[in-house]
Amino acid sequence: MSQVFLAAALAELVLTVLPLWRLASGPTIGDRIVAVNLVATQSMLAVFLFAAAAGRDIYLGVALWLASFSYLGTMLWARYLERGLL
Amino acid sequence: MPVTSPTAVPAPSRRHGAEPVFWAVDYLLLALLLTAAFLVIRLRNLNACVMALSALGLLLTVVFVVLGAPDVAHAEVVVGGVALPTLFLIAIGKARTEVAEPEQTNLEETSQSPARSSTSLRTGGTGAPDLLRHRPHAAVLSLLLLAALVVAMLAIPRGARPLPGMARHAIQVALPQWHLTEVVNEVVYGTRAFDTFGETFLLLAAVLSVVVLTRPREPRSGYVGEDVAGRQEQLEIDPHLRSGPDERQAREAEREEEGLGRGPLTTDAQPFAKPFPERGEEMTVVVRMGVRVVAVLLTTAGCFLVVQGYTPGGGFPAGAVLLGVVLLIYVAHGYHRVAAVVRPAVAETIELLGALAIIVLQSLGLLLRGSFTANWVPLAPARTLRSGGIAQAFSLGEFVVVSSGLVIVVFAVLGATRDWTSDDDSADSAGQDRTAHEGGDES
Amino acid sequence: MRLVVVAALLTIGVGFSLTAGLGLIRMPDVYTRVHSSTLAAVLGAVPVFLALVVGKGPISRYGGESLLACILVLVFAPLSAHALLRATYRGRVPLWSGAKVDQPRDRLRGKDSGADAGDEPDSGAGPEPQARG
Amino acid sequence: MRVVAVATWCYLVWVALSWTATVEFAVAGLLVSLAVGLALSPLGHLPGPWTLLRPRRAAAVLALGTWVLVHSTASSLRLAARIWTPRRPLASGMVIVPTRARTDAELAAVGILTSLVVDSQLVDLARADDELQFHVLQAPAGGAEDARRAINGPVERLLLGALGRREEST
Repeated sequence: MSQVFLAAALAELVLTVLPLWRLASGPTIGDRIVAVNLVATQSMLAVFLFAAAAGRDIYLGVALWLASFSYLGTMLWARYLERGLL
Repeated sequence: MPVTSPTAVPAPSRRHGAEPVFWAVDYLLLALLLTAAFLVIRLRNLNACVMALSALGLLLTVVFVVLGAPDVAHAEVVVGGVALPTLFLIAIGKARTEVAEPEQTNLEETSQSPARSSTSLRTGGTGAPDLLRHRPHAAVLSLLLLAALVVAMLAIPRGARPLPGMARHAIQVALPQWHLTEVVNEVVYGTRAFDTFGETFLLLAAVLSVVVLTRPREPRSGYVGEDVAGRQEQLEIDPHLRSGPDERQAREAEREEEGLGRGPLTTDAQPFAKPFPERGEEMTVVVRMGVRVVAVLLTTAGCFLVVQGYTPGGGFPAGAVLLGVVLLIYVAHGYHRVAAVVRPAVAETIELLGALAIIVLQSLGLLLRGSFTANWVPLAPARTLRSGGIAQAFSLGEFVVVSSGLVIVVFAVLGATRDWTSDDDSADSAGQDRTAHEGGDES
Repeated sequence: MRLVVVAALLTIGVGFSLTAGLGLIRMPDVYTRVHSSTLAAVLGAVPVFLALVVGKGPISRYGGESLLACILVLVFAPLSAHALLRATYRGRVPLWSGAKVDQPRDRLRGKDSGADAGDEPDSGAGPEPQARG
Repeated sequence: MRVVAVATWCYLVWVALSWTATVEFAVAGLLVSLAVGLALSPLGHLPGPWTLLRPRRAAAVLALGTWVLVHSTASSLRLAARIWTPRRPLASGMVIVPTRARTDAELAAVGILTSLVVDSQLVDLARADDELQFHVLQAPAGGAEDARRAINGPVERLLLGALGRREEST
């Protein structure tokens, strides 16, 4: 079971390469924000899966914050883009 | 099922023989981290750099988790994920006349007003190929850094290697002396409590300096928009205070640019496709309601983090989490929703009360047990909420200090305004003198 | 048996994460890319949470945190996408060339040419940036 | 009442986080929930979890959840197919649809649930005209009514049922 979780975590981490590419090349700011968001989603899943693989449920809290703060960041950006200041 | 807390076991190696290949995750993360860091340096657009920085923070969090340091990961996720980008965004927003990039302005339909030239959504032709034009010395430095990181990764204690003496001492002391199953918390709030004490007051000093630096000339009761709100009254009392025409014009232009104090509170009723800058203070109703739901969840989880101090967590990350919640509400509702709490009279009092509580707590150790930061509370059994004696109380005080301190810093910086008064000494003193002896200057 | 279910769910989740990442690369403009980001939140994350619940049991911290993270992601992802797209659209980032309709902009443009900007509802809020064309 | 509703939700979150059945945790959770309830209730009313105990509402919420689940999955599969075979036509577009949602909660729920169906993503809303602006991957043919039927019609019907508002025949 642990092997499966770890493999999935590894896969999720490998997949962050795709949004990182979009982060580097995305023509608009929105593209980059979406890319960071996807990095966060995939990191969160990786942490969840890693916690399951390592058998440490205390890691789970980190994943929760990882996701929610990345979305908060997106909303901060949206506010900043709409208003020109935060 | 009770919470399992594996850090109690000495060196619970996740790397010994039968375990799957965890090292692959390490190296993969290292590569990703380097990629993100490379982006931070090489991207030409300031906004994009900030975003790459938050991506770096996210990946760094995963690294900390994978290396078995959830405490650090907790701190990193809030500092790297929220506080840092927020402060950068505020800074860019405040200084945006300086950061406008010339190549952006000629791109389509984003150059209507100078206010937006830096917040324009087009980021110029900075594509991935541009990243590959590095200079040789940068490549050498990067390679050196890479080598250093590889060496560091190889030097990480593997499962079979003995722990350093400090770590062993902490592990030996944590459970018998403090009834704490979380060794890091024992170190932070127990063995090295004096360091944490110092750090807390260092933070307090930092908050104080930010408050001093961002304080405008006018007395204020809130952090954001106070100078605008009080300007009318101030002009009535003292018509000569803002006398220079240049200054008035500059302030007017700034206010125009920022759109403070105008427009409707809500953005719901605006017609579609009306271009920004947005004047409404709140975001749309969908965001507001969603945030209301999420805030409940996040606040409870944050409190859980501080209360349950025998697992990773405790005061610092929980305090930063609370900053996240406050920012969330601010983003969705605007300042007027948080103004009741986020104002100097309340936030600074809370912070000082937290600091006072910590001082009293630790000084009682000196009085009752003979040494500063000594435990004087009877210890509850391990893995209950009251285990750890004063460590838990210290953590709670830290939570208060950190949360209020971070909120103060962010909102003080957020509300900082530029002082358009000219730096010319003679003009400045003339302006001040005029308040003292009126009539004389009037002619 | 349980292992098979977990593996299947994880495969689905990782597969859709891959799809979302690929969509982020392949889609033509911001607006369509946001859709693929939401895809990652819906079909990329939820199966993984389900796999954790199946693999570790629902009455555990894995189950609890999975549930909370699930709620968070499912509420937060559309919310932040909405906020971001609103800012983007009002910032006049154009739809890609193959987009079929753009009703709000058509409406705005029709209003501009028809009534000659006389009935702009909010005038006096600074230099009003006019729509192009 | 408001405080109690928020606090009850908090307590449920607390239980889901801790999974520890001791008196100490129960009491601490109660205190924390009350504090959070007091702190967050000024943001506005939140219906308490006990309203889900009413059978009719529970059934309606269940129906809504099922609908969203099914359609979200279906549309996700469509999008995935589109991503893997880029030669398929992509007729994305911004459309404006009328909405029947009026209150804050209704609008928010409609916005979030329709956005979860990945074919359509809420972009903006204009409350004065009761209209929503969606970005859709398949721009529906026909007028605004057709678009409404395709995008937010079903969600609104189920949602207003769940919230107990009578169906106004249109």
